[in-house]
Amino acid sequence: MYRVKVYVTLRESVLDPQGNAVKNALHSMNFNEVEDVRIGKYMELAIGKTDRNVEEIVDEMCKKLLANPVIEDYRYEIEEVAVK
Amino acid sequence: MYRVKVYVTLRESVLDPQGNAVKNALHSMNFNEVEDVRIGKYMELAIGKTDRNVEEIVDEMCKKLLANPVIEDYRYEIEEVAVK
Amino acid sequence: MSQILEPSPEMIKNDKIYKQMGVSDEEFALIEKILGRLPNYTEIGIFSVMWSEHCSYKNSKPVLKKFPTKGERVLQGPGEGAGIVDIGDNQAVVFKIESHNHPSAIEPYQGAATGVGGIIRDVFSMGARPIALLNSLRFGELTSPRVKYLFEEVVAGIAGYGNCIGIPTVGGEVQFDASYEGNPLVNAMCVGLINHEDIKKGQATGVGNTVMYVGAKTGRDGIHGATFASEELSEASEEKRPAVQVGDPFMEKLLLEACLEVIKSDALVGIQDMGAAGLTSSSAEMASKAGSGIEMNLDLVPQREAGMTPYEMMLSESQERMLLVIKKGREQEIIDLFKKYDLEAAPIGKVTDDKMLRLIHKGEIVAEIPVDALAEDAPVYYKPSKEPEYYRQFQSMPPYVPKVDDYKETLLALLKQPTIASKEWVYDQYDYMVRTNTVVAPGSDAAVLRIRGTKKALAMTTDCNSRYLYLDPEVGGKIAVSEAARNIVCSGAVPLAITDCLNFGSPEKPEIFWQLEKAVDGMSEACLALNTPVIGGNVSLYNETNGTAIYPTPVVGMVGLIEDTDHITTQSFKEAGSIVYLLGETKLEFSGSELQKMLEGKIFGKAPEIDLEEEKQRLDQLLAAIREGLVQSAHDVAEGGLAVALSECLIGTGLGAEITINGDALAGLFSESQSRIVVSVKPENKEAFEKIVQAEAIGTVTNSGILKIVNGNGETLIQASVEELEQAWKGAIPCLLK
Amino acid sequence: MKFAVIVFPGSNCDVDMYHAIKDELGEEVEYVWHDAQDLSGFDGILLPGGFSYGDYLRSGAIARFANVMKEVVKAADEGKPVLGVCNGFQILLEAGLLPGAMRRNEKLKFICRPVKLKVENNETMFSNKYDKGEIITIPIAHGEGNYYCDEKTLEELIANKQIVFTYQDNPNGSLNNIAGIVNKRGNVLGMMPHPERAVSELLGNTDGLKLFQSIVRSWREAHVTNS
Ligand SMILES: Nc1ncnc2c1ncn2[C@@H]1O[C@H](COP(=O)(O)OP(=O)(O)O)[C@@H](O)[C@H]1O
Ligand SMILES: [Mg+2]
Repeated sequence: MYRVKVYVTLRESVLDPQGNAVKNALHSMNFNEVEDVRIGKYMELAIGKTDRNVEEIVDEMCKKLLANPVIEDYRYEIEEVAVK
Repeated sequence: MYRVKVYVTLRESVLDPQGNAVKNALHSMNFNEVEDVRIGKYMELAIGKTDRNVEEIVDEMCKKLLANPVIEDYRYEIEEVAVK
Repeated sequence: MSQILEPSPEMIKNDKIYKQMGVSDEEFALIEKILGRLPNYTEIGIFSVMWSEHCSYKNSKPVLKKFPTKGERVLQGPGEGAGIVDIGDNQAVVFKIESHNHPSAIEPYQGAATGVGGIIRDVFSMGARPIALLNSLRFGELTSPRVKYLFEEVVAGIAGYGNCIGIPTVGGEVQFDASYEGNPLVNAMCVGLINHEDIKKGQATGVGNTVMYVGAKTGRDGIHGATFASEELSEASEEKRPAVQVGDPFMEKLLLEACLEVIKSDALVGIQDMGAAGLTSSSAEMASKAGSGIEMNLDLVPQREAGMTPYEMMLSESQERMLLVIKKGREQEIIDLFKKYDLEAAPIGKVTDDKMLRLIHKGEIVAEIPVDALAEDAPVYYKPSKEPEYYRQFQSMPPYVPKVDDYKETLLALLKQPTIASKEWVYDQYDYMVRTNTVVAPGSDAAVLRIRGTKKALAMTTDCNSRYLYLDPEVGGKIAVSEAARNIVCSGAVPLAITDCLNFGSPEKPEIFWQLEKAVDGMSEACLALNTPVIGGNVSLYNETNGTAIYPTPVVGMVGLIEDTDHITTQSFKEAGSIVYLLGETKLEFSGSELQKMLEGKIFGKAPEIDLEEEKQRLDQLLAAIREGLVQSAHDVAEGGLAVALSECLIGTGLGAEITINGDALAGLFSESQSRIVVSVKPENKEAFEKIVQAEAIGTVTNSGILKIVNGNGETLIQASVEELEQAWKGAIPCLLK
Repeated sequence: MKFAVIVFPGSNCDVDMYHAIKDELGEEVEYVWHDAQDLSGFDGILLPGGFSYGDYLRSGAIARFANVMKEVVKAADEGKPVLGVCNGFQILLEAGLLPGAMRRNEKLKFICRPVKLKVENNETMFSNKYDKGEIITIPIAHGEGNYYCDEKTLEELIANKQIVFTYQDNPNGSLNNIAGIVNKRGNVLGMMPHPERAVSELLGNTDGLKLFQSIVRSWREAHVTNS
């Protein structure tokens, strides 16, 4: 069993309206020290036993579905865990 | 300057329609080894110089705005970085 | 694992654990008597939700009995998922309103979203295609960050669910008042369309038939949501947070389409949605209504989480689930049908003849309760009622006369009051056009949807001015129904029936119970006078924060029928030269008005009068004139009085108007006297119109883009460009939210 | 001319599209389920609006993998007109049939209202009944219609006249006010505004009808020349 964490973030060149809105909201709540906010996705996947190379699988899933390369970057961490 | 990473995830027993839909989609794409998907938010904040305790600030921001404790859990990592 | 932690029957009794579930000592004794033994944890849980106000209406039942519920067009009155009214040609309209106040106070986005999801299920579980959504919202003053947050999130939640599932949200109302500060109201209404032969009921008939579960899997969410909804909000509510569920509109869209397909199958015997108290209420009610029993094997219930106990499964309020009764032997075709929509249909039990709800888990009977004890025979309380002191004081007050120096400034200030101001900020977020039937979009008196393939259309609205109800619940109740009817008729429709959502404080307080009784009296009288029976509704009590109740708020949802789309009428003036008429008499009535609240910061005195016979007569006249094609526009005079109504008739038209007010200027401009309507008529139709409708010509529509109001001596009272009126009116809410 | 309206789980403007074609345009039309294997019998493909697969993850991201999409790609390759409206546009972007991507609306709110569009290019098979520069009113209803592409792509879009409709008052933050674009070949149009909601007198707007009439006209012309 593998536990996989996938991080999908907007590319730097792409404006992040949600991050901006959160930043403004934080300012209006007097968290003025906040200089920048970027919002992305965080996914946790549980992957069962497989013959294939896990890293390849995860990379393929990211490329095909989990991230949109036009505007997003992704990275992931894979951890093997013992099945209970 | 601090770089803060915030992870917001749905609480364990809360339904995750997004995660479900993505899991089903991955299955139909023949990634059958995927057993579970949970989708949360990943935020990167840049926090400038401050007199206050950074950890306290971040925790307060999470509680008040970034996460909704009714249905979400959060955790964060704070890293101090040298200002360029 | 959590099973081990469940208290034993003795512990439940001795430690009075039932009390935490909202069951009283007397009720517990009654349960012991009904069962002839002590209830176990699952059973007491089942009783607690079924005997909560939310499910049993134990405090409100005696009051609800007063509503007139019969009418020649009524095909289904209260008691089923939603009421049904005949609209001819073998078609019928199905509608119902429901509250989701408490969840929305805790988690506004999901609370509001699942409120919408729930009411949609009520309608399609009758076999109807949902065609429109409406809502009625109440918040505190738009000044505190908390209220702004609630308002923004509730609207986003309603939009999120309705837009995704693809049912247009076409109307509603929003009122802001301090009494809702800690306890916002979120009422959602759904309207559906059905052919007579497709009407389905939630009944478990036919011994041996199969009980099937369809839709989302059961999780631990929302456990004790129903009892939660029947309690007052307090600091401790925060602790109950997991009682809020997350909605999945996509799942519901699939469920909706699948269920509408399944109702065409003769294998289907009964269908009901799992709303509050999920599996418990749907099974017990379906059996009780049919005079049968139900046995379910909980191991077969599709579960989202591992290790769920019978207690958890029975009390879960996971959304997007339905319970079906299917003819024995026909299960596979139903399973296949749902599979087409990627949905799971699971046989989980059968209909029995012993009138018991019997639950089996891991080979053991874990609950066995007479279904009637849970449904029909739940306890009913006759609460003491007492006229409140404040009411006596208000009744003895002399008429309130506001002090106004500058009429124009007053009008502009009124247009900026959030309760009056444009709600565009709200309905811009709703897809009100999807399915392309919306003829009159949000922004006029009532929304109008055509019925494809016919000349007919339906008008719909939600209304309730709770300020009048606070001053005088009986009169206010009459006004709420009448205002709804006025909005419906102004759109060119004949009012058919109403659904209502009674939002009140705690019925334990005699003064609150009095408000409830009186309001229902007033509403009932109006329903009789206006020929709009009550075909269903919902009760939400305990709307209090720290001991203070909201204003009594019995929201009225009304639907009307337009025989010919040519009769559809909107509130906007249409062309220069038209004659402007005012229907109805203006009196010096300012108590409970927007102006009183604006100037005094509170309301007091006697509610405006209403004469139901006069109302009925006026609406009949107007409708007759509309059907003759004599009316270009019609708009009821509501909050803010005539000056505000005229502004609303003009905004967005590019036109202007010259109006003369004879008599008292202050009353003429801002009084909130009831049963009044502004109408515009082409000059060539003057005589024909006046023959049918009793009305006073008060001016003409012009090209000037200016609203000019003068008194009988020709002295100018107000002269304002429609542009500045529009700016005040449209800008107010976005500005407050900044 | 025979149209297919593709229905994904969660599509909800399929009915609107269907009736626009059938009742107002007067052409043949059929619903086609998302797992269909063959679109060869259709002359035009319509991807309606809605929330396919709940629009979870990203709008259009999951629908792109539906079986029928292979056939949509094939139809596009064959030069048949393919129109994606709102969610349909998002799917076309995710599927790579059109360049760019959608972000959430700048103000982060869903917006439903009629907006004014300018016809930038009236020489496409979707816009030939409009005048160049014509201002039309078409409703929008979306939460993620904030069009984005990189600079190079934008230059290409401009150079190839692929921008067909722009917003007069940009409601959502879209790059260069882009409301609708075609592919290079000109037979795949994606647009956020809903022309199928603007085809009926009773509902107060018929500005969208010419878009569908344009498709029919081009098809007829091609058909006559070919045969
Ligand atoms: N919450 C809401 N959702 C949708 N439409 C709304 C909402 N609130 C107000 N509206 C629309 O704004 C218009 C004016 O509302 P309101 O002032 O309550 O009208 P009235 O007094 O005639 O009932 C109506 O068309 C109404 O449907
Ligand atoms: Mg009105």
